[in-house]
Amino acid sequence: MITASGITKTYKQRGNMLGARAVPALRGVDFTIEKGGAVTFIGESGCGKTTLGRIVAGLETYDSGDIVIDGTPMSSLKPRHRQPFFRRIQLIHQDPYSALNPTRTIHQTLAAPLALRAKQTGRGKAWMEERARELLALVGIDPGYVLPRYPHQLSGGMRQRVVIARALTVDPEVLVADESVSMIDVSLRLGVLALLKDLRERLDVSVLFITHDIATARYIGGDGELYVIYRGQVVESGPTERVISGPVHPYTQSLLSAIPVLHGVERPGPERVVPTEALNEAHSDTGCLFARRCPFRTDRCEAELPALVSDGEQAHACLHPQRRNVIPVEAVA
Amino acid sequence: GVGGSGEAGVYTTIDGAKQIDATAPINPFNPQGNTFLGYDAMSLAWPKNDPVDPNQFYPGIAQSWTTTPDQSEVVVHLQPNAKWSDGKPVTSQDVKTSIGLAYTQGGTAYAVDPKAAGAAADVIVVDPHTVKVTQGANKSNTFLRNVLSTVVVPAHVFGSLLPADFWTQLKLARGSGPAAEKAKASITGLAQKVITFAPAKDVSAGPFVLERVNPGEALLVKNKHFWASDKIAPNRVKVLNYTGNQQIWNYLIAGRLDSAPFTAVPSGVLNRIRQTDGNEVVKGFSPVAVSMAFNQTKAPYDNVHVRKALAYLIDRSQVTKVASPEGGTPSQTTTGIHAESAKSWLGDSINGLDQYKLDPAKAAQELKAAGMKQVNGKWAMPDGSPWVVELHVPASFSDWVAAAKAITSQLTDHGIQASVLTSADYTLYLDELAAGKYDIGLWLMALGPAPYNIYQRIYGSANGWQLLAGNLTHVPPGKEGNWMGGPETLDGVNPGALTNQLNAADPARQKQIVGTLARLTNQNLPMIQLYDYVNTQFVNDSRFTGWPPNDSDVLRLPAGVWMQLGLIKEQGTR
Amino acid sequence: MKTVVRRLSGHLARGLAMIWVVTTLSFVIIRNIPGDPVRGQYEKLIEQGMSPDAAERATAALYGFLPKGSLWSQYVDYLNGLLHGNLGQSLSTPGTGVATIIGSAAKWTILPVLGGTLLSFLLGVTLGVYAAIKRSGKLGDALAISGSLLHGIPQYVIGLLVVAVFSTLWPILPAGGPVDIDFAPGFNGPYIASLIQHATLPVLTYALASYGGWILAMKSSVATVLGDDFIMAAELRGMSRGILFRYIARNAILPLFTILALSLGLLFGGAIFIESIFNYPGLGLLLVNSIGARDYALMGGTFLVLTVAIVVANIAADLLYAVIDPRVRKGAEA
Amino acid sequence: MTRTSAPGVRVKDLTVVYKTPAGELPALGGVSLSLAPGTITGIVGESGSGKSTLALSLLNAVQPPGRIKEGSVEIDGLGNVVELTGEELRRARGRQVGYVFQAAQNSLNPLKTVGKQLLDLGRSHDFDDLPALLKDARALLGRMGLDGGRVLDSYQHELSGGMRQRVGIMFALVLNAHLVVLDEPTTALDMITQAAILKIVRDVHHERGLTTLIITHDMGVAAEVTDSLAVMYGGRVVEHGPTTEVLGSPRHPYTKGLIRAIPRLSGDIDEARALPGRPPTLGTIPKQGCVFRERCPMRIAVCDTVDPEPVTRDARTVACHAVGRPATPIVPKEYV
Amino acid sequence: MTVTSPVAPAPISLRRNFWRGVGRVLRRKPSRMVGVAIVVLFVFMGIFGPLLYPNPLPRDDNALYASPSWAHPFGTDFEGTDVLALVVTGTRYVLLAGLATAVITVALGTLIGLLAGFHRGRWDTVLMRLTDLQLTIPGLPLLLVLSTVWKFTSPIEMGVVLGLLGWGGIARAVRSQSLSLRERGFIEAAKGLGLPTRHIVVRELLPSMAPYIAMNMLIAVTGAIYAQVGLFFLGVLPFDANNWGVMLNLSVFGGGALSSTAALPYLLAPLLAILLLTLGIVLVVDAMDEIFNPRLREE
Ligand SMILES: Nc1ncnc2c1ncn2[C@@H]1O[C@H](COP(=O)(O)OP(=O)(O)OP(=O)(O)O)[C@@H](O)[C@H]1O
Ligand SMILES: Nc1ncnc2c1ncn2[C@@H]1O[C@H](COP(=O)(O)OP(=O)(O)OP(=O)(O)O)[C@@H](O)[C@H]1O
Ligand SMILES: [Mg+2]
Ligand SMILES: [Mg+2]
Repeated sequence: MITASGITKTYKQRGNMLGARAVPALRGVDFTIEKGGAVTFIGESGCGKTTLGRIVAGLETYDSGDIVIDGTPMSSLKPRHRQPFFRRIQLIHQDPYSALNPTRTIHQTLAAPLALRAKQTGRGKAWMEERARELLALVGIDPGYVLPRYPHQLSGGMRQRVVIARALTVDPEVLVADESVSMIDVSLRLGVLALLKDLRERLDVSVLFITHDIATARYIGGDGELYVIYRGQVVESGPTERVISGPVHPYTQSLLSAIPVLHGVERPGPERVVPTEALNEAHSDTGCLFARRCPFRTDRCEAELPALVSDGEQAHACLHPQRRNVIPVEAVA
Repeated sequence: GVGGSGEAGVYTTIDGAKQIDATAPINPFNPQGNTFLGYDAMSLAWPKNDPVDPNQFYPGIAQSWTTTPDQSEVVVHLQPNAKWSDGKPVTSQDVKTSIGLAYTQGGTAYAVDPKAAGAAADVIVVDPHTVKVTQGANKSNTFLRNVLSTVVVPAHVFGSLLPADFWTQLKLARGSGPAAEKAKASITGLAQKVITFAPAKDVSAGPFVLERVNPGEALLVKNKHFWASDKIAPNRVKVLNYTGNQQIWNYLIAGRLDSAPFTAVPSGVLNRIRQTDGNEVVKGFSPVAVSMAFNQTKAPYDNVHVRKALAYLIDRSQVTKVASPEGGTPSQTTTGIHAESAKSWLGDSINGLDQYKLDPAKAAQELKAAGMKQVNGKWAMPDGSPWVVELHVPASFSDWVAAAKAITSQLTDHGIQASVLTSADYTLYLDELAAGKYDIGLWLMALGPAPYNIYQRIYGSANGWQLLAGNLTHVPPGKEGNWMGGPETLDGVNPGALTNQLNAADPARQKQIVGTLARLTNQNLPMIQLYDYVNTQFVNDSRFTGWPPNDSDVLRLPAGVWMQLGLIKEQGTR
Repeated sequence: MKTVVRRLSGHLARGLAMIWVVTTLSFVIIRNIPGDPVRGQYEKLIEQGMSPDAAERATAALYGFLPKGSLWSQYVDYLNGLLHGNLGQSLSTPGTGVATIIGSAAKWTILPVLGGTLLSFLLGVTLGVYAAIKRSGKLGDALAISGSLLHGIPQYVIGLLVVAVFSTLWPILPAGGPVDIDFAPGFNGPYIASLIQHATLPVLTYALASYGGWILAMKSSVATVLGDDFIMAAELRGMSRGILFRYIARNAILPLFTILALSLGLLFGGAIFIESIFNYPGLGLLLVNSIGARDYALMGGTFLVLTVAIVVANIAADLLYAVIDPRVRKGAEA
Repeated sequence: MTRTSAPGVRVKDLTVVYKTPAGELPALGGVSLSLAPGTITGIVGESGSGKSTLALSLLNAVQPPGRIKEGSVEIDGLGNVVELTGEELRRARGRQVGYVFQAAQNSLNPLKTVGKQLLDLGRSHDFDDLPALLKDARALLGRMGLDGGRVLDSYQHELSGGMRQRVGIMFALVLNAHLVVLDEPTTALDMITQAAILKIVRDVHHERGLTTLIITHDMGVAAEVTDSLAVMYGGRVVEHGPTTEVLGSPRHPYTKGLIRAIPRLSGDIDEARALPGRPPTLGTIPKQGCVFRERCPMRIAVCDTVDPEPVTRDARTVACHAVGRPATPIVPKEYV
Repeated sequence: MTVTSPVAPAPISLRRNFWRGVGRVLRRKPSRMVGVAIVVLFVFMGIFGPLLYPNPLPRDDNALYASPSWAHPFGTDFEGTDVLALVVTGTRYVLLAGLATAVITVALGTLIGLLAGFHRGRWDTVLMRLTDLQLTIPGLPLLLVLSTVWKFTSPIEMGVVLGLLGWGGIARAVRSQSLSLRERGFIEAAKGLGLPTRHIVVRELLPSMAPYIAMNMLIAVTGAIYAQVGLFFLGVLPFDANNWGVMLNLSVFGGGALSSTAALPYLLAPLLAILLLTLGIVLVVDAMDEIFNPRLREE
């Protein structure tokens, strides 16, 4: 079980002698993933989703807050002792094209972490080879075909499966999937999503899912938690289905309203919310972060930073919370 | 003619002694100074470079001179009509000032130390056109030569460099005690001021006066105040920069040069130069030879048999052919003297010396005598360790490099491993040579015509003999620049002492000493004389005529002196 | 403008530090070169026929020009001098300041280096565009290969060939010296004509030696720009050929300006070969001569100037970039 | 020559080939498609299915190593674009056909302000009244919710992704083109911006009376804005018809599979099914027979040898042997 | 889907594929084959050249600076030695020094660039300042100064010094490459999997930079050859009769090759050797990118 509390991260953009520009990417994020559970983060581009994923996977440092992995707070360990903990959390990159080394065959790519694993557990080469095949079979590709090939010889879907297989070599407990299907051909996307879903069930790994696309979030983590993140802050969270069908925060509502409608199959939600202007990093940091774009803002919103309040299941950070029905509904044929 | 400068009355030549640096001062005391001897810089007289008698001169600022037989007194009579280019007459005062300036630079005749050989005792202005210089107690037969080679500068330009009490200071300095030391210091302290002095413009007593200097070229125009300006054919002289032989070759091929100083030329290039309209080659005596000098502190070169063996193995004519086919003649044998002078100094006795003709059998004998061994057809050291003859040369002297390569090839043919090692530049070469780092190095010798100069090269400071305040001492090998490391006596004779006597000896005694030294050198081979230089010069008939003939004694003098002597005439029709 | 000033100040500080380190390094190396300048001068006089003791005395005065004191105190003196803009006194031309000598030599390096580089830049850039646009054609291929080949050939090889052709085989141009002495220096026709005449071959050599590099750089730069989406977009908007060409050329040439500035800086140090071959009295030849004469101050000074040239070129390159590229110029101000 | 009404477009048997080391391979294999005047047509298809190639063909702008091998593209008022060359072709671009580039994010010259590029465009098309052009551009940008004056004074890097995309649309429309082609106009944008851009596309389309072709791989985007929808696969248009009908009752097995593979926000999540196999690339498109047969659940014997002809029925075109026929499907291998 | 069959011998077939791929890449353009042929020729001369001629090389006292003939295609030198023989036997030194330089330049440049790019932070700052310094030092002038101190007796020594003066450019480029590569997913993934840094650098980073490094290596070889030949030409390096630069020097300054035609073949032979070698390397460099990129290689 992994708990993150109060994670903040500010990037210092390289400046010159007279100082650097600070970009707050995360402003205190808390969440918990249970074993076998699913947590989804959605938000606009630049909201800090990737940053969060990388922090959780131990690939990025954070400024304050703490991550507790199986009861061990990472802040209590020296950085080099954290690695074994973070290894249990594997990141699946968004881009399967860059996530595999183009100069190495799939066999080589899988062999390296397996060799490490074999060394740690005192197993031999035969085990490694067998395990590679086993894992590839597990993610649904033909090992005989894939192993001797280079990444460029594989389709996007296959590549993403290889990436997942590689993550599985170290028997992770959590997979962090950052936009893991956005670069894959439409017809293959669902296959990979189904695989992740399947792995959750079969291997009992938890999935931290990061996406733009709420529908895929629902597909994988329909039974999990959904966090809506805006400019580094969680503005709404709760059980996925519940947030989708009853969003309270205007930002969540905007996100859901923006989902294209499959005319002919669906019709638009009745209460669509459209932000008054585009996202602008330079917007003021005082008051509600969404205030400038919020169609429902009041003067209070510009002055007061709303805290995340929970009704036990669903939490939101809005001064004027109101449930709205925004998602498209099935058209009656 | 292709590329000839063509302009009437312009004489183009090259100063082979230095690079022309536009930023340097117009000052003959500056090593890089922009004055040109024979053109705008004048000495009292011009040495004829006679192979035996160094005391023959052509007149310069001095119209004539007299000297006592022991050279204790030299009286110089200046050209009565000599004028500076600004119209002021050249007077004895100018000569005296020039001598005073020479003292600050430490000239041989003008050494502050009265005990130094051939130092002047007094400078007396007899009348505006007569100066008398007397020699001190430690007499040398070089005195006349040194006095007459004084470069005369205008007192009204350079005079201010000497403090008013200069001559009293000089007197003081020649005494002893703390006052003398102080005075000495104040005189030598003037050296830098004199060297760095930069007159605004040239004031010349010569046939030309400097008009301007560009980077790499200097232009001189005729000095209408020159006493014999009617004899001077060219209106202007262009002195081109000298940065390398190759540059002179190109100028010559282009027919640009009216005369060029001594230049080493490969045969192919010589043929090209000859094809250019008007180009002629003039050859004369050049009192310089090349040798390979041994460091006798290093085994096996401490053994005379080894040195002799090498001499028997080197085919000097082949070496000369490879290295300097046009600018050198193979040395007849090693005497220390250039072949031309040797004729006069040694006469037929040279034939009695060992000629070191190519003789592998004799060489093998000598090597055996030295205890060297032959291992697998290769000569090795007596203890059987390998022997590699390492010949050092400065990389920038391509004829030396070629000579060294030819020698190593020959040695290799005879079973002696040999290689050529080069130093990046001449300065480094000299430094390392003097530090005793080389076994064998190529070395200039026979630097005549004065017999003392010739043998001082071999039995002088490089070989341990040092002359300090008139006293000759010998320092052990490896110390204070004694890199040759030869023994202090050869066959019971101290060659350094003998050499030193040459300066004071009369001609008959000189001949005797030279004979002895030549024999000692021939027998002991502190170096192997390889080839004697030939002064190969070039002239061009298209614009001027009247060139000195082959073997003329003026060939070693700058063309400006030829003009002063009235040799050079303008070509009648172009 | 503010950005430029801000960048400049940072660069200056770093540049000065670099210069100091290189100066120190070169000081240490130069003072440890074996070889005695006075002995060199002595031997030169001997060869000219001066008698040994006369030569010895004549050179004795030169000892006064050698730097004195421990290496450390010499170093302190040297730095102190530098801070006061004093590069010291030359030993081979005693009495002349190093700054004067370097100043007069620098003129002769700047002229052909600048001329040659700009010429080759213009030529290379023009042909590079052509090579990139016609990259599948025969001529484009030929241009590219000739570019790589010329780029690969060392300067001195080109210099030697140029001399062989234009002043040996077909002697139409002078191959030595910077100017004829016949003409009084100044802004007069004949002098300038002579100047140009003498500079032609060195300039040609610089141009030939660097032209290949420009072709290649421009070709690959154009190829990159051609692959940029905005070119295709402009084409699909029906932009006229002229404008399209300008879009390509201007964007492609931008990164080359940086290289241009940098290579100018480096060329000063690389002038040695060409100046030796053409006997051109610039910084390269000066350095060679000062090494030969073991003129410590002159060596150090020349080295310093060459280093400064590189540092300045680096700064110039960066500022140039900041001035012409709006992404840098405006981006940093926002 | 400038039209003031929406043109129709008829693409016939268009074959475009790319030269590869393996020879010339067809990226479009005889595509026929017509765009009714005044409609928004969407083309959806996976990566490599030939969408961009088709879009570029409308301007006869297929880039080497590609070339249009055969077929024609008739545009009302322009004639057969495939036969246009040189100046004629250049003038048609921009003036009559506006193109919003696939990567409109980077479709501006980074060294020039938007305004200067606009002036370049005006000069290229011999506009005499440049101030009027600027005014039009400002108005268009204003219509899209931007401060026109400021945008014209900006460099590309000073604009956000959404703003750049709007500028791209402005460039496509400012010369008064009535046929507009948008290649993946929202791919790199986030959802909220995407929704805004799509709304603009739709609104401007209606206001200016355009014929619009919008290319996307996102079924949702197409569904949101288009009137009619063409589905491409392996260089063929496999299905074409009114959007609501194609989505509501897809006929081609590929279209069906695609729609079923989209997870929904409402309803039973487990209804979504992945499509087995993988889309072909240029090198793996079958030389003969149906390009989709390897992945097709309705594959029949004839699929292996005969490329199905598009058949049009009730305004819907489908290219499938199995549609409307009883079939004995061959079960495809799972994956690979 | 059970898998029981033993694993295919993947690595072996891979290696074979690599060479087959290289062959394919070379065959794609005839010019590349020419380049390879030239380079192979020079390598052959470098290895076997000295064995083809007697040692010492024969001289003909009667044929100094002989004109080209069948016996002496490029004439003879000042000593009557065949110029072609000098060029052939001199190849070894030139290539060795070039190779030594290239190895050091590339090794040092890559190492420093990798360290700086991979570790970032303080390491990066220090190493980059060092690199700046190296790039600020005027190289050729320094070499001139150094050559008075240093007797470059072996090609390796030559290579070491040239290498020490030339790694900066590569270091800077490798750094920026590794900075961009380390952002790539596969490096992050390797880190996340806990693979050791050595593995990441050697197995993941380096191969991706291989074409780049190989190209730089070849370019460094040519650069080093020019630099050393140039220094020999200036005459500041030790003498060696069959060194190309010494040949240039002696032909120009000793033989007057630029002033008359007699020594011209002596000048042209080493010049042609340099040109030919350059051509060969240029043509081979053209193929590097495709050789190391599996995608381009296999196509
Ligand atoms: N290495 C970095 N240096 C500086 N700023 C960064 C860095 N990485 C991210 N940022 C900034 O941090 C913020 C959050 O970035 P992040 O990549 O986490 O967003 P995201 O939600 O993943 O966006 P997207 O949906 O586009 O992937 C952004 O404003 C981004 O510009
Ligand atoms: N320059 C080219 N050289 C070779 N093949 C090309 C080239 N451009 C495109 N192709 C091939 O043509 C086919 C169609 O490409 P096209 O760009 O039209 O596809 P697309 O549907 O637009 O894909 P995407 O969604 O990735 O933009 C693809 O298989 C592609 O590989
Ligand atoms: Mg992200
Ligand atoms: Mg596309």
